[in-house]
Amino acid sequence: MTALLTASDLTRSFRAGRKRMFRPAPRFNAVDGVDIEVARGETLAIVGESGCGKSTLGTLLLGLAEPSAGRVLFDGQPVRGRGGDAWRRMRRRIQVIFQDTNGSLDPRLPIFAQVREPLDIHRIGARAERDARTRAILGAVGLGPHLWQHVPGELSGGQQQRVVIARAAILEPEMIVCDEPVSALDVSIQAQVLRLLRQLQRDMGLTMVFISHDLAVVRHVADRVAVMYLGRIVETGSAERVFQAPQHPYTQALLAAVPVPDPARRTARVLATGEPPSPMNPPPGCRFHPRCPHAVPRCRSEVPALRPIAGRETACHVAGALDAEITRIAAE
Amino acid sequence: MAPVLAAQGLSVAISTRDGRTVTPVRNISLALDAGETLAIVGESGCGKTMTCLALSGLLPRRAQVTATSLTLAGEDLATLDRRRAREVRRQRLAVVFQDATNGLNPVKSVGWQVAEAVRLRAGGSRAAASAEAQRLIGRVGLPDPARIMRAYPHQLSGGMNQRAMIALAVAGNPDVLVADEATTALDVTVQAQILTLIAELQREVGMGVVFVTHDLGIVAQIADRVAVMYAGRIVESGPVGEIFAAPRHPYTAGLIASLPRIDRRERDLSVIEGQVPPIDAMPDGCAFAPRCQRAADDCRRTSPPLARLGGVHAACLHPLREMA
Amino acid sequence: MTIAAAPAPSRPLTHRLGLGGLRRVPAVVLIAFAVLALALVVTLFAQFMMPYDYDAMNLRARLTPPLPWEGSNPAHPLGTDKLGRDVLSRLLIATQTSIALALLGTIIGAVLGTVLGFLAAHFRGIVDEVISALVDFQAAMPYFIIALAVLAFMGNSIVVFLFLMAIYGWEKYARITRGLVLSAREEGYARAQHALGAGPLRTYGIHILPNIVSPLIVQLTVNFPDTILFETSLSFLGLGVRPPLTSLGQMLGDGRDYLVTAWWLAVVPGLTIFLVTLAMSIVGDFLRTHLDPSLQD
Amino acid sequence: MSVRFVIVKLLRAILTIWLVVTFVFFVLRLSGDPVAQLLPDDVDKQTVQFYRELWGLDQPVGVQYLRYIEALLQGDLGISFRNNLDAFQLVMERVPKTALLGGTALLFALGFGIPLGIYAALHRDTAIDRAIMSVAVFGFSLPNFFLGIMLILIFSLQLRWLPSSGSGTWWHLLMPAVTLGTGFGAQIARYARSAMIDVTNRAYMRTAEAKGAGQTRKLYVHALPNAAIPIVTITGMKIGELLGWAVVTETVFAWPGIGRLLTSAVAMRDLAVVQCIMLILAVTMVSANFIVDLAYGWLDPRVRAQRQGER
Repeated sequence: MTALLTASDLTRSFRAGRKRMFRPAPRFNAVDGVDIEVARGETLAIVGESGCGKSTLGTLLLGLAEPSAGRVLFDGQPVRGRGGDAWRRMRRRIQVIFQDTNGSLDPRLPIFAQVREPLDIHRIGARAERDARTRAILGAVGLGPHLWQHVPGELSGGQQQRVVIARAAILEPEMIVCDEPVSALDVSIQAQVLRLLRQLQRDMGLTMVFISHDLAVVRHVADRVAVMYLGRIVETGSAERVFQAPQHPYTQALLAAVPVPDPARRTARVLATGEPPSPMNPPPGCRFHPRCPHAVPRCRSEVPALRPIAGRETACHVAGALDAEITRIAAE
Repeated sequence: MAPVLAAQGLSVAISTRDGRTVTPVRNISLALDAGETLAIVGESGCGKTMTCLALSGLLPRRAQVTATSLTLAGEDLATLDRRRAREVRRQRLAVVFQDATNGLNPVKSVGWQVAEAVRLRAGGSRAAASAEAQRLIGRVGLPDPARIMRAYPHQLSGGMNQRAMIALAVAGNPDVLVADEATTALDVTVQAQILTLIAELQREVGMGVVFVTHDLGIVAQIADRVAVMYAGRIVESGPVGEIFAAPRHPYTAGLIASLPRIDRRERDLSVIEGQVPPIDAMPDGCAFAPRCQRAADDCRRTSPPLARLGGVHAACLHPLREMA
Repeated sequence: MTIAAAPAPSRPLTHRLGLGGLRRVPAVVLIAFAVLALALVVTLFAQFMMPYDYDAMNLRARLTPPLPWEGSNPAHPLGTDKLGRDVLSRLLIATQTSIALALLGTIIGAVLGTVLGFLAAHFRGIVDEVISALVDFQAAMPYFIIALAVLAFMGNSIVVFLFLMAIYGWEKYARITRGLVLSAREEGYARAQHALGAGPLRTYGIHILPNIVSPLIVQLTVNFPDTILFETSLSFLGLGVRPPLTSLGQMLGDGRDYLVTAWWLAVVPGLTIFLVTLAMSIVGDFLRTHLDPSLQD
Repeated sequence: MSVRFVIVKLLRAILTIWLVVTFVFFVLRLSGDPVAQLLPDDVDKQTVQFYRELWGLDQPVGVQYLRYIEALLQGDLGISFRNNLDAFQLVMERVPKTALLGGTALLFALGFGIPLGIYAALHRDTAIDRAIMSVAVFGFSLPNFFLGIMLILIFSLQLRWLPSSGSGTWWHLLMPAVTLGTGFGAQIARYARSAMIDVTNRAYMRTAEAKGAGQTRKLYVHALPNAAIPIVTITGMKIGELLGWAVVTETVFAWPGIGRLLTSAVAMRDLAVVQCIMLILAVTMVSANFIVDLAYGWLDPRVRAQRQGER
């Protein structure tokens, strides 16, 4: 399996607070030294709570923002192509579905024109052909002709999300980055949209990066997951392994906290105390240590690197030992 | 034992600015025992928030609330005048909303706001209220209560503000706590902490909790009984175990089946097609009929009443059979 | 509180253009529109409407009162002034001057402000800092009084006057444009356009500009009465429009000296100014609630 | 409040004042020779030259500017060309009159505007709300020179109740203050109404209701402290406008304040007096803004925290 998208040592820093006289403004890393590979045709999910940097990572992978350090290669080429032409070519290959559907659509333009617009921008085909392709994709996402001349404000949230999906898919990109594509939707509508995304992926052979805070949705869609905490990846591996037996204490806390829709299994537990600290002022060492039930002195000073444990990579000083401990106890 | 909060035939009608009237809640009945947790679950626009505001007496005046009876701690609010009803609610019922950071007054300190709640519900001197407020702030798990007392909402995180809101709500030991999407805006690890906190306080104080949410996972984890709402009506209600194990209403069943699950991976979710009809264009008959695969002609004519079916109540002419 | 946000039913085209509910326009607003239409007609065609040359003197018919009053003359329905000039003719020309000046000033100011707002939002950095500082400065100084001093010393120049009127109020457009463009860029459809590969010209021209037009038009209607008052006040003080030209403020300032003997010389132009600004305010309020509910004060 | 905040504010204030003063200085110098304006047409060249040298107008503009700033820093604001009196003293004699007029008008505007606006907001969409707001639209569309003239026509010339011009008694103050305050009060009423409506729609008002707070408590303890913030802002922003209208009002009623002085001084090209008035006005506006800033910190803990350097 070859990687379609490779990101290495990706960092993006922002100014924290206001500039002071004679002093540079303090900075913090919203994304801090992240390595990621996405293989052709797979779905990689990036999960984490608010402020973990997952959306910032998304814009870096898309090439919509310049990383402060590190680089992103798409099919061997820099994702932020030099010059307008290279940039535009790259836009045809990577597309995005943003979190705020309503905001990412022009409130004034009928949806038909908005879905056709990418073809206009990239000057693909003649007018008639563009219209034909637009009709086809609108049909494929389940928006009937009676809606085509409506403006976004007249559609429901689910319908707006379909418009955004159609607009991203019409260029037939190789990869789509979805940033919280269903988090604003009701359960029944969410299921419809998830099904649509899955269909598109199958039909078009899409590679997907799926950014979400909803672990149940991620479990449903992802082949692989990367769990982020305060700008860093703390655990990454196949979805099956990570969800079955999480190794990092944060992943464990996260999974344990998700309420399971089954009254026979009241398992929701609190494994992490407190709340995530501000990303502007992260704790030293392992960033999770103040909330971690397994923290040892070493966690306070030494940043753990990702290392292979139990068939996935985990950035934790104690994870392997815990695992070994459990294995030892189980063996006895 | 008489329920601590019970509503019979509760409806809410709102006249819109252009002179029409919409009814976001239509003829629903609920009962909550002391110490019990009742979850009202449904998608946006189903009327669950309206129900919660109607129970709490917080709807604006242009909304008309009607009910055959609405009893809170033994008093029928439907027969009392507005002032007296507010008095009873103030003593007996507390509310927690979704957005705690905006729900707290930005120009007053957290301690002042909790103390105000103590004084309004339980009376007493300023000093006593302040001391009680500090105790409550400590009780809901906020670190360094003396400092939090002086802090303003913008200085605290969303989770901390939600804790402060809970402190404010449980001041004076109310009989009923109404929580409207109280954890929706929070991260999942913080949500788990808040849910645990509410359960603890519920045990300590012995209050009944009405938990309004769209999240079936939370319902399964905390509720004793469930009421599922669709398009302003309760379509199914009953003990949580039976509802999840053997839903009788096709909507409930569809909702549960369309939920991605954390505990197992499903290749494909089953999907309820279509969307909720707009509130000013409700179809005749069963509101779910246009989306329902079991719908027959009679569903489009008559609106099914809530009827007893085994352990649960369901409003459906063609309910699902008991599953094994 | 959320009053069930049902999906909007499909609406006719007028609604989509933001002109929803135009059929239910209140009578007051209709009257206000009529007043403005009349003012516009006067502005365009005053020369053809006036019964006399506005400067023609008739010393034998000085200070004739307007029609219903005793001693009036039907040939001069609004009376005559101290030099026997026809007040109606003067009023028409004065209205033309005042409205044309205010319109020109408002439009120049709006264009200037909008362009600067766009520049600030597009380039950010030092351009933004400078333009924002100018906006703050403009808002922090007593502009009317400075304009007064400049006019007094620069003398009787209609160009200087127009320039001062254009500068008056530009910062409001700049502030609005900058804010709207920034929000569209940061989290809105402009970001989506960028991701699709669209260039900035396309994004601004096709998407952002049409979307900020209606708040700008609302601001225009809110600003226009202010600009009229700016012009008339300065002319009233004898500093804006000066003879032989005339404007409503100048007429009123002249008439003030004859309050005891010829009240109509002040009341007629004063009432006209009042009617125009009132009509514009009413129309502005109406447009604000119907074109752009998000733009509340 | 941190020292840093005060220093930044002070620097910005000085910058604004300096910009106004400089701008005015150059505009005045670039617009012709004031000496020719002041002296009779038939004076000989030597007299003209004498006065030019006396007032330093023979120097290049740059030198004049430096001298002006130097004198300014020493507190010397120059001599009136017209009557050789100290410009600063001349202006300061008039300041109390204008302050009296402006202050009364401001009190009048706030005293009517805020309660009416709040009352309208609390009775939103009722007949009383529409009535108050209609009056407000009339109020701020009414040019105040026209209002002033109408008042004079009615109360001085027809009814002969009030004096039409001058100052001295409270009766003299009445019409000018009403004239100056009406438009401002109408605007304040509108802002107060929208501020109050905004606040009543906030979630924390529902929390107060859920606590069981009564109407009075909700209004005075919860709503007003929040609504006060935008009302104070707008009042501060509009002070400059009020000063502008004061000039017009003083002219209408022949009120002997700095507005009247300004109009006569510009007519006579009395440079020193005009510059001095501009300086005083700029200082007034900057001080008004500073007071608003202070009020902010007092009203809004979010601003207070920001100033103390918290995040």
